[in-house]
Amino acid sequence: MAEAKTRVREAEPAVTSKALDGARRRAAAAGGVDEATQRAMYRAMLMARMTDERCWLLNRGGKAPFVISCQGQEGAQVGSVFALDREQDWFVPYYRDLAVVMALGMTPEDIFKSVMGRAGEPNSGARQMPSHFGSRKLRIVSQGSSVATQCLHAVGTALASKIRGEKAVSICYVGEGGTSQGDFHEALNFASVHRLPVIMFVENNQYAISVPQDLQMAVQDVAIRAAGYGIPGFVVDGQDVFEVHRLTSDAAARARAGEGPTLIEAKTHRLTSHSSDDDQRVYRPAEEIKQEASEDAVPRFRNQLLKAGVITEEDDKALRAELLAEIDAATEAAENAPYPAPEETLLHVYGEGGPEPDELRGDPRADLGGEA
Amino acid sequence: MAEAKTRVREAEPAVTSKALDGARRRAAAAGGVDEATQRAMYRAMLMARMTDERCWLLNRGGKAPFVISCQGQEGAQVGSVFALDREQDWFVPYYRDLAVVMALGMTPEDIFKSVMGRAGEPNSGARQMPSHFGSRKLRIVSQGSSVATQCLHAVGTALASKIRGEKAVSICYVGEGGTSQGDFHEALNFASVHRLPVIMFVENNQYAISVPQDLQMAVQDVAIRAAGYGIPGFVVDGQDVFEVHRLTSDAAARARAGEGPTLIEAKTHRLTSHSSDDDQRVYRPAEEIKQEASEDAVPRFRNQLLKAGVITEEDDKALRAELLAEIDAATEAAENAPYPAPEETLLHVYGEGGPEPDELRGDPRADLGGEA
Amino acid sequence: MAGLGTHKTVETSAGQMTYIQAIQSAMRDEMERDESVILMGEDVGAKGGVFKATEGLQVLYGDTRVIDTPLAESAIVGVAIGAALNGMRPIAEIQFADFIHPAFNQIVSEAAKMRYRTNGDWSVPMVIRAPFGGGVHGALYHSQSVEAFFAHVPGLKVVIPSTPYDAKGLLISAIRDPDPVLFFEHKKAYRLVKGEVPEGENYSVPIGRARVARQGKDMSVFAYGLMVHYCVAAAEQMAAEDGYSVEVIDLRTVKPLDRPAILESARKTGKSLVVYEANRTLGVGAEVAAIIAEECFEYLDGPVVRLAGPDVPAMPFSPPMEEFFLPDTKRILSAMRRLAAY
Amino acid sequence: MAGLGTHKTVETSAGQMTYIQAIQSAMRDEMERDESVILMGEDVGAKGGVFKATEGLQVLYGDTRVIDTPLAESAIVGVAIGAALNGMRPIAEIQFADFIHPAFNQIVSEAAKMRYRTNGDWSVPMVIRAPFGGGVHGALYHSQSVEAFFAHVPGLKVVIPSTPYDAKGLLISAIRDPDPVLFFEHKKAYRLVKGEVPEGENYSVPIGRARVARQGKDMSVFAYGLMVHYCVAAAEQMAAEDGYSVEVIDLRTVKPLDRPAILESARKTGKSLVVYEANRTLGVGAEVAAIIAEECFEYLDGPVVRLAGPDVPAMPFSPPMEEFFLPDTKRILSAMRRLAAY
Ligand SMILES: Cc1ncc(C[n+]2csc(CCOP(=O)(O)OP(=O)(O)O)c2C)c(N)n1
Ligand SMILES: Cc1ncc(C[n+]2csc(CCOP(=O)(O)OP(=O)(O)O)c2C)c(N)n1
Ligand SMILES: [Mg+2]
Ligand SMILES: [Mg+2]
Repeated sequence: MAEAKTRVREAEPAVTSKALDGARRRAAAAGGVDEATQRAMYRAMLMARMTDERCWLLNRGGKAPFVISCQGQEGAQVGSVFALDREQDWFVPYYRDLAVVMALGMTPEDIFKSVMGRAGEPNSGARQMPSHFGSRKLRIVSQGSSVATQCLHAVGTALASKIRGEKAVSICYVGEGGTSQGDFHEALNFASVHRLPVIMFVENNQYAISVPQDLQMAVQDVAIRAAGYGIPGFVVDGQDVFEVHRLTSDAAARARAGEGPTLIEAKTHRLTSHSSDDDQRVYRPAEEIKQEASEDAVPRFRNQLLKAGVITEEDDKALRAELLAEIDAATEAAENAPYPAPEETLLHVYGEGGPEPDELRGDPRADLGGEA
Repeated sequence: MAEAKTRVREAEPAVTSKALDGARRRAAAAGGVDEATQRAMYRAMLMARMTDERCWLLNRGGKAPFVISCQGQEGAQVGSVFALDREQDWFVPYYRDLAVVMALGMTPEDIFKSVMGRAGEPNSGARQMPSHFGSRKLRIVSQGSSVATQCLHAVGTALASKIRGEKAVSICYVGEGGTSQGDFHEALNFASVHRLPVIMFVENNQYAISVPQDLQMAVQDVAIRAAGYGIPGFVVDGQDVFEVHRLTSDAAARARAGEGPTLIEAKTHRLTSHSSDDDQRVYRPAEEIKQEASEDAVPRFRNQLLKAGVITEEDDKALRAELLAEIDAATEAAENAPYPAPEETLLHVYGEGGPEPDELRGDPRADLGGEA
Repeated sequence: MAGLGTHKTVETSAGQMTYIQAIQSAMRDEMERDESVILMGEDVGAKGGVFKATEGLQVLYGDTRVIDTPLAESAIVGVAIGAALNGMRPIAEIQFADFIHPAFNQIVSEAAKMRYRTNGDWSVPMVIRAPFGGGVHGALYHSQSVEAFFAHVPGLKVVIPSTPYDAKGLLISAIRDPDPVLFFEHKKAYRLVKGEVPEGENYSVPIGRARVARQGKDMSVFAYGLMVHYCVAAAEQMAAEDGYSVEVIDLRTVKPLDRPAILESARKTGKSLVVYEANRTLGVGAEVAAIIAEECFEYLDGPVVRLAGPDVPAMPFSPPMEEFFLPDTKRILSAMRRLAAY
Repeated sequence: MAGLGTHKTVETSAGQMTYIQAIQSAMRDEMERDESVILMGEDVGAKGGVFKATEGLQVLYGDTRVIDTPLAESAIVGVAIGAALNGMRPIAEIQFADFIHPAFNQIVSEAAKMRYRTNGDWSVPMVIRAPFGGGVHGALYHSQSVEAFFAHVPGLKVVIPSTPYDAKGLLISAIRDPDPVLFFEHKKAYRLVKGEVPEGENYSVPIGRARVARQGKDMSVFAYGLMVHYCVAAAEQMAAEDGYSVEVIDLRTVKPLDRPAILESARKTGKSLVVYEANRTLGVGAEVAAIIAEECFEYLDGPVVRLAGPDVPAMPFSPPMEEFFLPDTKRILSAMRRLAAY
């Protein structure tokens, strides 16, 4: 009775985008990304990269206790954001997604205030660690630190959109380490049962802090799991901005057409240590680190645009100078910004109708006389 | 660049075993199940069924507040247990698995004591609801009520076996509803990364209480998820005892050979309401209920053995009489068994070195004078 | 769990409802009033919930607003959080409070902290309903009282009504609240407890306010959920047999506690007993006792006494052990008498 | 989180260890002694843990006994439970206590209840280690104190050492304990706190016993973890400047609490202050205060006072807010003085 059951086999090993550089300009054109948008994408990538680099300087200078980086993943981040509609879509990034939030409108000053814990930092009022993004205005759903919880929030935002008959799409970003969490599975399952307009975008940089992919999962491509939910899954070279853009656009179109979720896995590189508290040389081969640095998406995209004539060397130089000036000014503004007042600690625990801030103090309440 | 990425597609829709009754005897023979074992399997199925039926009588008679049933799933349960080695393997059943635990040695008296909350009940000392099985002696890992937690325990037992270089296999049973829990995903992922000797055996009866499969998952076969973990997955007709046996034997052989986990999905029927607290007529079409009853694994297996000459009508009658006598005697013994003493409530919270039972009381501790 | 799932319709006189009818009525009223209210959980649709609390709602509001979810509590809560962020007011049903633990991270790390971690930019208006408590042969995993875990968590509100009137009024407030509210319903009260509920009238009961369930002057007893009824019964007996006047405070909200009400009663009577069926150690009663010990010292005429469930994992199945676990009127009365005699 | 991850080796004099060295030393000794001891968690292998607590252990004992797990806390605990059922003694590391919540169900529903629900047939000898506490710019999710959740759960033990000596001795006891033990390590103490640890000597410190960290007679202060050091410092200052004698009790185990030790000290001094950095409401200090209120009434010369973290979700990142949250020597001293003057 061998014919009486089906062995579910691993799908073909996924092939990542490989150097077809000559074709890429055409693909871009086919993707319908106009030149102005291409320049905007490059600007966003570069701004994120330069802002990120400044954060490390601040860290080394003792001004920022903690930095976690987007470096190496800007291509995947910007390629996907630009495929979506910032007027109506929902963005659910994780800590790695500096280029996502900057593409959506976060500024260097916002970021520097955040790494230095200054008042006016838009994500959390300087309560969260840096890179825990969130902004209602920018349609960025707030993240805590607990890995992969956001997958369910993204699905929930999509459920609400669907209930109200809106055309909005929700995109959720998560690392490949995050896919091991139960919430990742529960999110894909819920979304697929209800055919919700959500894109699960995995940034697979092959490491979760020090844990390499082969200790994280027994498959080459996490995108293969899409089949287990009856949804389409794709693997894409995360350094290939236009290909990421095209796949994300397609996924968004399907979602808006009521065809449900898509799982996209972008193969990316983590060019820095996990964070400023980590030293990846302890657990990664030097050769691999070097190799990945040579495939950096930012210069690659730059060269692509140069080759295609979308920008010139002068444009690039001018852009860098402009960004540097902005970053310098932002650094200074952030350094001069005050800290929040200590008593702000007691605010925003509850909304209206909740206890008064003063009732939340941890101090003795007994009427002891004397000074508190 | 369409060729540059792979769309991970749903595997072929899984084909369940279909009526190839003529071939079945040969398959049985091929599976190498000898006649004595076939009779033992039938006995276990019938004992579970008759014991289960008695539990419902006790429930209707007001003697058992809660019953949850194996009826309809005995074939899958017994077929799988007999493929394993009860001297060394690890069994991690859930509440539906009366036939699993009876095949392993639980007796009708054990079960009746359990449904009536009597002392000496082996699973929990009458602390748990009925059907929350567990017995160190029988190598049955204890279950609580929280659905799917056991998946991780099964993986843990397999990890320990592997660390010590033992050849034991762990089998975990879970309903298709349970596969929606994060723990199911985390268990398969952990087991596959470490190639652990574990069989995940899903009893898909198409309902989780009232929730039908299409609101539980967007795929036809949960076994398709195996591919997402790089492990083999199979769908089998749960009414086909020998086919279940064969697939489970193969999975166990792979596990013992160091080839890691297998996911088996047995399509089964839930012939009763979810439990004695449920009425499935509220949410299931009458036609479906009737249809499934007509495919009941117990008479089907009986007929199969009759046809093959493994048992005769007289054997069957004698077996039923014998079991009925045992069940009657067990019912009486259980009804006459005492309840545990109230103060036993305080025992077995901690092992050696923990607080004394008396320290765990909820009563006032102030020295108030007077009688407590 | 005799009668946990298959229930007859309960007869009530005009203006009267059972506790569970009050809960269902609150949900219906709010779903009728506000389209953004949705309901999600296991078996809440066609089956109407394992206790029938949501019976009929899917017929009224469709399966886009009354959603049978997959069997995954973290998803139920996590998806509800996302929906709340996007304008909905979800009611997430957890089938039994005992099964809220898989969602613990979503509740504690996410829902509770969302407003705070965004400096007020985002908020999560949602209700998590779950039946809790024992006395129905539900054994270890269908009897638990889990409120203390959540009462420790800033950002959450935890409501536990004891009467149909409060059940409806508080659930309405919970649904309209701007923050996540855990709403625990005592499953033994569902059909046991009946009471007046104004019909057709739109009323609500404020979260965070205790209620004097019985006025008294010689001793204060603090309780919530089913225990309130046992405490009132014991207090009546004390009054009748001992001529001793016990005040029973129904806390109603255990997070945030109604500190002024606790202080007022404890100071007035000078003797305090706290009764709860959760595990004694670090149950909500520990906080009540600690508040009294810290803020009523000069008024106390005796120790602050607790009567609670024992520190064993949960209520066993076998009737003698279940009874041993659960505080009842007799044991409450005995504790009252001993404290009175102090 | 300056210095959370990349640390220099700390210089200690002979016989001295840092708190984290003591923890590492306990694991090494026990893994050496007992083959069934295994270690599992995120980044515990090649990286040696984000704090370096497990540094070198994978080199010594191989990757079958020191396992880098997938990023899934429920799996870490659930698999460890299964391994414990099958004869191992797993040490499961949760990278930060803040991330223990995804494993809440496995800890509370499974590990804690296994012995009880099987009438003693099965048991789960395992340790769950996790760094907790604030003061390192870890912000909302790398600073939490989560012990109260688990101290409410029968079947669990919860240990929180404050000194290197106790850290080693208690961790050894935890690994040998027949029941699940949560072992919380104060992350600010890791390199800040140094002390004598007998070298090469096999010793252990019993679980469930408090320690008199400083003898005194006029007031009792109860604390655990880093707060013990602040309390002792404040007590020294009280002695020096006010001539007032404060006893500091290091609880060491918060579940089960050492009730006799608490009662003895509280009765002796008549004045009790409980200090903890967790959220005030229903923190472990609530139970300590409730015990004293119930069982020491006749000995009390003043209210039982608590000084704790505020009831806000967690410690913010920005330095002024982090400071505002965390009790320190100055605020402890002020509370002591006010209670002394009462
Ligand atoms: C629930 C939880 N567990 C552990 C951590 C600690 N932690 C922070 S980031 C990280 C690795 C994440 O890896 P991945 O998801 O691959 O994202 P990447 O950092 O590589 O982009 C870990 C373990 C956490 N933040 N949350
Ligand atoms: C975590 C958890 N959530 C909810 C429940 C309530 N419950 C008990 S059985 C069940 C359905 C299980 O369905 P399935 O896994 O398909 O097993 P079946 O009963 O169909 O064999 C539910 C929802 C539970 N026991 N545990
Ligand atoms: Mg990664
Ligand atoms: Mg099922």
